[in-house]
Amino acid sequence: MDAGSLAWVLISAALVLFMTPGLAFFYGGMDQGRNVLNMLMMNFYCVLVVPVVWVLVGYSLAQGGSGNFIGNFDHLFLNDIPILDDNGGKLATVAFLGMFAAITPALISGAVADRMKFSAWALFVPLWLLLVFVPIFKWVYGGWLGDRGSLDFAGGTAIHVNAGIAALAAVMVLGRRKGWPSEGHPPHSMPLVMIGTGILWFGWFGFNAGSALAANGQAAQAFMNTFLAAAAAGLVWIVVERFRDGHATNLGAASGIVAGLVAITPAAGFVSGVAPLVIGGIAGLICCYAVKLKHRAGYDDALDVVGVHFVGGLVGSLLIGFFANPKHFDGAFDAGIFYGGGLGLLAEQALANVAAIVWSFSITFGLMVLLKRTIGVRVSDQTEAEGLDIAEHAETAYH
Amino acid sequence: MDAGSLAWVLISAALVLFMTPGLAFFYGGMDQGRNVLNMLMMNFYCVLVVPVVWVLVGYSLAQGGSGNFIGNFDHLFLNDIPILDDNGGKLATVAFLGMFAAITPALISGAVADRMKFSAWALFVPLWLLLVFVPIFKWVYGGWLGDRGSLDFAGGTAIHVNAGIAALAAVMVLGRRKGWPSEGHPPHSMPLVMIGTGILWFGWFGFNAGSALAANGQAAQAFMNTFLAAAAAGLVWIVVERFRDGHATNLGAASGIVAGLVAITPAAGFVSGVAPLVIGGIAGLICCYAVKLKHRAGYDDALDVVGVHFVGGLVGSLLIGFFANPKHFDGAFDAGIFYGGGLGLLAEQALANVAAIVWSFSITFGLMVLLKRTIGVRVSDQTEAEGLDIAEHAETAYH
Amino acid sequence: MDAGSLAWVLISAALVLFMTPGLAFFYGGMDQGRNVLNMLMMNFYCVLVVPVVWVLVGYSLAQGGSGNFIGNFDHLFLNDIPILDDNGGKLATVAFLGMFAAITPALISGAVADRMKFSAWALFVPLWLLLVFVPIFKWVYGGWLGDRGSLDFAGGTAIHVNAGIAALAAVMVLGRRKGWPSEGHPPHSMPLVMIGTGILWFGWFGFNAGSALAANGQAAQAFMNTFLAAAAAGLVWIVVERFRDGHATNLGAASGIVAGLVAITPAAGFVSGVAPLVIGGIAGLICCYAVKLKHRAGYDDALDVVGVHFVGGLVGSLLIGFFANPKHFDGAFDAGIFYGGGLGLLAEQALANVAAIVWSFSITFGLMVLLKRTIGVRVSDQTEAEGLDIAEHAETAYH
Amino acid sequence: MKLITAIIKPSKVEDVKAALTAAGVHGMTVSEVRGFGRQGGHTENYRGTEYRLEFVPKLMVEVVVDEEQAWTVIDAIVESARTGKIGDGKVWMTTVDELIRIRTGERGVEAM
Amino acid sequence: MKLITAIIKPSKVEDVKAALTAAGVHGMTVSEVRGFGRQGGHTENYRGTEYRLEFVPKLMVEVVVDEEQAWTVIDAIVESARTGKIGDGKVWMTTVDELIRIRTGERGVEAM
Amino acid sequence: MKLITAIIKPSKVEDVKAALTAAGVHGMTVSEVRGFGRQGGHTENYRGTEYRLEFVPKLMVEVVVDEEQAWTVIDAIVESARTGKIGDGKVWMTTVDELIRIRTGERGVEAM
Ligand SMILES: Nc1ncnc2c1ncn2[C@@H]1O[C@H](COP(=O)(O)OP(=O)(O)O)[C@@H](O)[C@H]1O
Ligand SMILES: Nc1ncnc2c1ncn2[C@@H]1O[C@H](COP(=O)(O)OP(=O)(O)O)[C@@H](O)[C@H]1O
Ligand SMILES: Nc1ncnc2c1ncn2[C@@H]1O[C@H](COP(=O)(O)OP(=O)(O)O)[C@@H](O)[C@H]1O
Repeated sequence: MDAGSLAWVLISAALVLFMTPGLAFFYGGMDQGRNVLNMLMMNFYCVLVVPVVWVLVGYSLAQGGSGNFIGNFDHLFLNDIPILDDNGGKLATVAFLGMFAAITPALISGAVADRMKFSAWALFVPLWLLLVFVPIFKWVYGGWLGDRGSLDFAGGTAIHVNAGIAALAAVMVLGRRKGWPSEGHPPHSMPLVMIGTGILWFGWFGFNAGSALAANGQAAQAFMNTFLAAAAAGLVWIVVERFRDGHATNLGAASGIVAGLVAITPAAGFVSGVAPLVIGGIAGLICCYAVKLKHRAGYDDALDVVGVHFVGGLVGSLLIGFFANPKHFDGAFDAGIFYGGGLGLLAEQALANVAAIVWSFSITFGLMVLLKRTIGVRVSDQTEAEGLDIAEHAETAYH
Repeated sequence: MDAGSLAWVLISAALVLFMTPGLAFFYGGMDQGRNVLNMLMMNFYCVLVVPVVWVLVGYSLAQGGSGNFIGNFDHLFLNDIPILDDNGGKLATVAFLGMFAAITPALISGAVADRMKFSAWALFVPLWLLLVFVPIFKWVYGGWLGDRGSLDFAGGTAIHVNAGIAALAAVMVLGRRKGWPSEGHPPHSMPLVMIGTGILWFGWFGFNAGSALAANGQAAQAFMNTFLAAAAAGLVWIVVERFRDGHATNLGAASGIVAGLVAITPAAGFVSGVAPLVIGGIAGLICCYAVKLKHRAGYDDALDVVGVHFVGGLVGSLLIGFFANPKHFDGAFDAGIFYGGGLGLLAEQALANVAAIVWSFSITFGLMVLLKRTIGVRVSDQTEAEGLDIAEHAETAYH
Repeated sequence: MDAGSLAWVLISAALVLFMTPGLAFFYGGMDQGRNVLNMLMMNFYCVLVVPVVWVLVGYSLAQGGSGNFIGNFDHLFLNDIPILDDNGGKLATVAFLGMFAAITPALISGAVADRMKFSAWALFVPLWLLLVFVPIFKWVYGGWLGDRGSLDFAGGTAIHVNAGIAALAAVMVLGRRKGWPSEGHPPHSMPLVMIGTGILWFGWFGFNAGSALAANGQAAQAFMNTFLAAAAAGLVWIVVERFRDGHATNLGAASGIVAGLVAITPAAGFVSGVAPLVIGGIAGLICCYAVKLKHRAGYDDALDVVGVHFVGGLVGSLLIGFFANPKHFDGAFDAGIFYGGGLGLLAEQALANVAAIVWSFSITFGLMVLLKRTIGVRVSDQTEAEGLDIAEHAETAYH
Repeated sequence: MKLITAIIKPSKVEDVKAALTAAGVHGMTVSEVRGFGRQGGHTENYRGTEYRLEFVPKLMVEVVVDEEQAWTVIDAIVESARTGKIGDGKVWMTTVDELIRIRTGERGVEAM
Repeated sequence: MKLITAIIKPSKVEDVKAALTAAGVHGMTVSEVRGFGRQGGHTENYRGTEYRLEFVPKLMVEVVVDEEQAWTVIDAIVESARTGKIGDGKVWMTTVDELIRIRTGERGVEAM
Repeated sequence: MKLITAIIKPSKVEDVKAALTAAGVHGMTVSEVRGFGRQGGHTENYRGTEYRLEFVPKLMVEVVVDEEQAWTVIDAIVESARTGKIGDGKVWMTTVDELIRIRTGERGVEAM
């Protein structure tokens, strides 16, 4: 890896690490003041446990060897990852991917907010990482799904659809918060939400453009797409709000930005021109309605992980089937419908997402049931009423 | 563009994107708790609407072709911006400049705080971008002002003087806040102000040093200058405070840092040695008095956009006429007075700023009058008294 | 310096600048609401005064010439630092090191919280920089300690052990807070602490991996180590808490992360494989007990600078004596005990730290005594009881 | 007229408000307070230092009512705020000499 | 002595303070409260979910005054706090048995 | 029964609590208030603009006690809250008609 590309991958990895705190603030601000520290802790915990699991065994299982479904044990404990060869490129890539591994389970925390036992979460994260994240990651990047030709630039299927559907499975086992949906609680600190949003967008440039694993034209296009899709989605979301509800809101802008970022993630290195604006705009529009589904369907996805990450990721992943354009990238991937590629790519995108959804939903569901039957997954009613911060962490957010 | 330079431009662009949230927190913390979300929204709105306008038409008008006053329509919808050619350098530059386009109108929000209708702001931003930012940008970077030899490394004239004088025009049409200046409100959250300040300084390294559009010696010097001028200005500001008012304050440090960053912006790639300390120090001193002008002159520039950005930008831009030193940079630009260049460069700097001031002030004034006569620019007295957050955005910052 | 390496050093320098605000929020959140602005100001003051002192004289004394104990005056006012030569590499390095110089005294602020006169701090910082930081820096990087073969990749001895022991000396002169240890105050804003933690970790990638001063394999390994050690230390800390105190806390996670980052700092470019996990884990374990020492020993180190930075830095520095592995880096440094190097390196590490501790402790102690006898170092009892924000800075954090 | 002051658990405020509305009360004033009593507080642990927080978050509800209504209102509060656990709070009653509505200047029961 | 308690709109606090000072009151205590009444609150909208916030931010002003002063003070509050819109608030008066200044131990009117 | 209301300096709350506990009081309610009085507030300076903040942070302590205890309690507060400097605060006493413990419905002194 040339020095310029290594610099780009390293700073991108740092940016992705920064996203997990960003996510913590985005979620934590939306939460109530008596549960915010539990939310922050669920997120920070991911960047503590995942790196350890990742270098011990996760990376090896997720990327080792040439299996179709799962990796091997060649790289346990970072074995055989050279330091100086390739100018450190291999090692930087392992770190970069480790940041992705850390944020993926963190995404789920928004759904289970306000009621999940921290001890259950502490077990859930590493188990989920190995049982769900790692195999799907292998299928998409170096396994059967990727080999068939489906595309996922920076983790639409492998990360957002995956975590989003897992969130649904988790809350189905966990059950609703007391009083939901009749009582509700507005965000306790919108400035904290916006701090999180700013960090997320900033970090997402590393997430998407860093996924080119080089400082080149594809990285620049992925960067531009990350810029445009977030803007378009945020803009559409607040316009809908303005005309539907009467006011453009900060939370709407923040939600739209995140929805646009999620949607462009799988497509970032495959589309160009006005495609990011269209993809972002569509994601903003659909997600802004999708977050209301939970009220109709009756699942208590507290902070809309399903409505934003699952739906946004799916929208973006399927739209690749329309907008992918290999000519612009000198790329060895299939073209989408709008560039003369026929339905093939769209079908592959659909298949990849279905496979990820089925695996993620069922394993997550099973894992949650197992935890429920053994150590229990829910805090007591009293803890839920009085707040998780004191009961679970012996801390209070503001004194 | 070589890979190292591309990496530098990409991360610089991400840093500049991060500055707009930073600015939102810097301003929002200074605002009252019942108006902070309106302030955040005015800023975040800029990063939603500007990118879309920028790639659809703004960039093309600002940089397309070789006209003296305005660009052309060659690059509508990013047309003809190659992805792979020049290793993505062109595309990265368009994104980088788009970040500048987004933060420039955001700067104005600090002046119109606490009383401007959000609907009016929503129209103001894209119109101002096309009518004011785009032509001045063209004059300075590739038009008549730049061609005559005036210098503006990262946007002193094109961004800070421009936005600063536009802020003055805007508040002259908008009028004063009720009770101003007799009643006043201290910042509702100084920690939020300091979070914003930290992000702004961090991001400004991308703003200034990224403007070299390469990873080279000029970038390194611009980086060093960004470091030193901010420090010197902040130091001077708090020393003045200490001796004038009795206490060195956080807001003083923050204001000085920003004033120094503004002042070094136009000069960052043209000066070296102790020049950044002198430029920063002078800017800190002058701005620290300039923020009091509004009380004497009677214009209600709520958060001192004129005193910091207009004055600071002008000071820095004129000081180029003294400190520019082409020898140190092997540069094809004129030398300043202290390096044997005579008065020529200073005169060009003055002319460029006068041109920008006249255009920006008059067009902004006209635009605001137009908005006032049509949809109205001010919220109702009741909304102003009770806070814009609830009335304009149906949100409350803290629950 | 090639463009890729320059890009890496520049962004690393920006990251390290960002760490000082991060540290301010980390400390400020832990403080009480009536002293938080004093804490922020102590930190921001460091990034105002240090850069100026650094380029005027500090850098030259710290790095100029080939003396064993102190530099020379060759580079006063950045004299003889070329801009274009070496593609700006030299200049970027001076800026990068200036960021380290700024954060080092800032670390001490956490110990003297809640009672030190700001005027005394204002004098302490530049004096301490020149009398303590600069000579120790020279000994370690280009002086007798470095020449003897002791290793300090990014400043374990030169920065953390140094600032940590200086903090102890400072509070011994300053005395305890009224009521300490019987009364105590929980953190006024844990979300602010976590914002600081996120920024610190993010910035520390620049601190450690940037210290390779190139985009190469060593930088990649230092990056990976920064990732792993922080995670391991945070994990160990919360596991200890969970079983010792009953709850895993946010402050525990944050403290562990910082302890791990401190410990890996000296070792980051010399160790690999599972070493960072072990070093981080040990540091987390030891520091999590070391923060309790102050209660037994009776020194009032308000926010645990000694327990985290001194102890963590020392642990990391000594562990180099076990884990250093020159083969992996093609490096010209000694091997640690586990890689067949014998006791030599460990002895050098011990010597280097003893030297730094003796110098830093005694000069800091003397400096504080001098300040105490002249302008006084403590605020009045009334100011201490009512909070430093209003009395020292005429500001209130939240309105 | 009487002023009824109730110290309740924060999670009970919606129930109390509903009960008061049902009891015919159309206005009340609520503030955040910290209570000290039998309930005893909790311990927080920061870096291994324990802080005993003896004050518990409570809400204070204040309602001015007509003398006749007073006991109905007290009963409504007591019933709706009760969880049966220590720390449920107290209600007390004091005598109000006069009540005025600022908007209209109306006095006494009219002003409610 | 009487304790005058007023619930007012937050934006009126400066006016009320000025009126009280003019009426010869030299001390008062203010706290942030949330009011429920006719004024009715407002609706907030987060991601399309509406929250009805029935409590409105208010300030509570408490002043202990001499019996003779009481009505002057009440009138001063009522006039200065009035906007004529719903939600202007209430004032009530209760009887104070004794007032002590902590610093000196002075009692009654002396302590004001 | 009597309600004792004390406005004290925030830094004195631990002392007051200790004194009250020593005086046999087992419960109290504390809230954050802002006081206006002789003490006069302070000036803050933001970018050279001075803001005169006339309100000073204070804590309000409310305790309902038995009539016999009242003066012991008042004395305990006055002594423990005194620093001798302006702004130490006030204590006042009003009459409570009835006190009820929500958990049990106990009344009067029983309910304390
Ligand atoms: N004597 C008192 N005066 C004023 N407030 C009191 C008094 N005793 C208790 N309180 C308030 O009532 C709350 C509940 O009291 P506590 O003794 O904890 O439980 P319970 O109400 O079940 O007896 C306390 O937190 C405090 O706010
Ligand atoms: N019965 C009451 N007891 C205590 N406070 C009341 C009562 N009724 C109203 N309030 C307070 O007075 C405020 C204003 O009352 P509201 O009914 O909204 O308007 P208005 O004062 O114009 O009648 C409320 O927000 C509440 O704080
Ligand atoms: N008449 C009053 N009614 C209610 N509260 C008062 C009154 N006078 C003073 N206070 C409260 O007592 C506090 C202390 O009063 P102040 O006049 O500053 O000093 P001192 O208590 O030493 O006389 C004030 O900040 C205010 O909260």
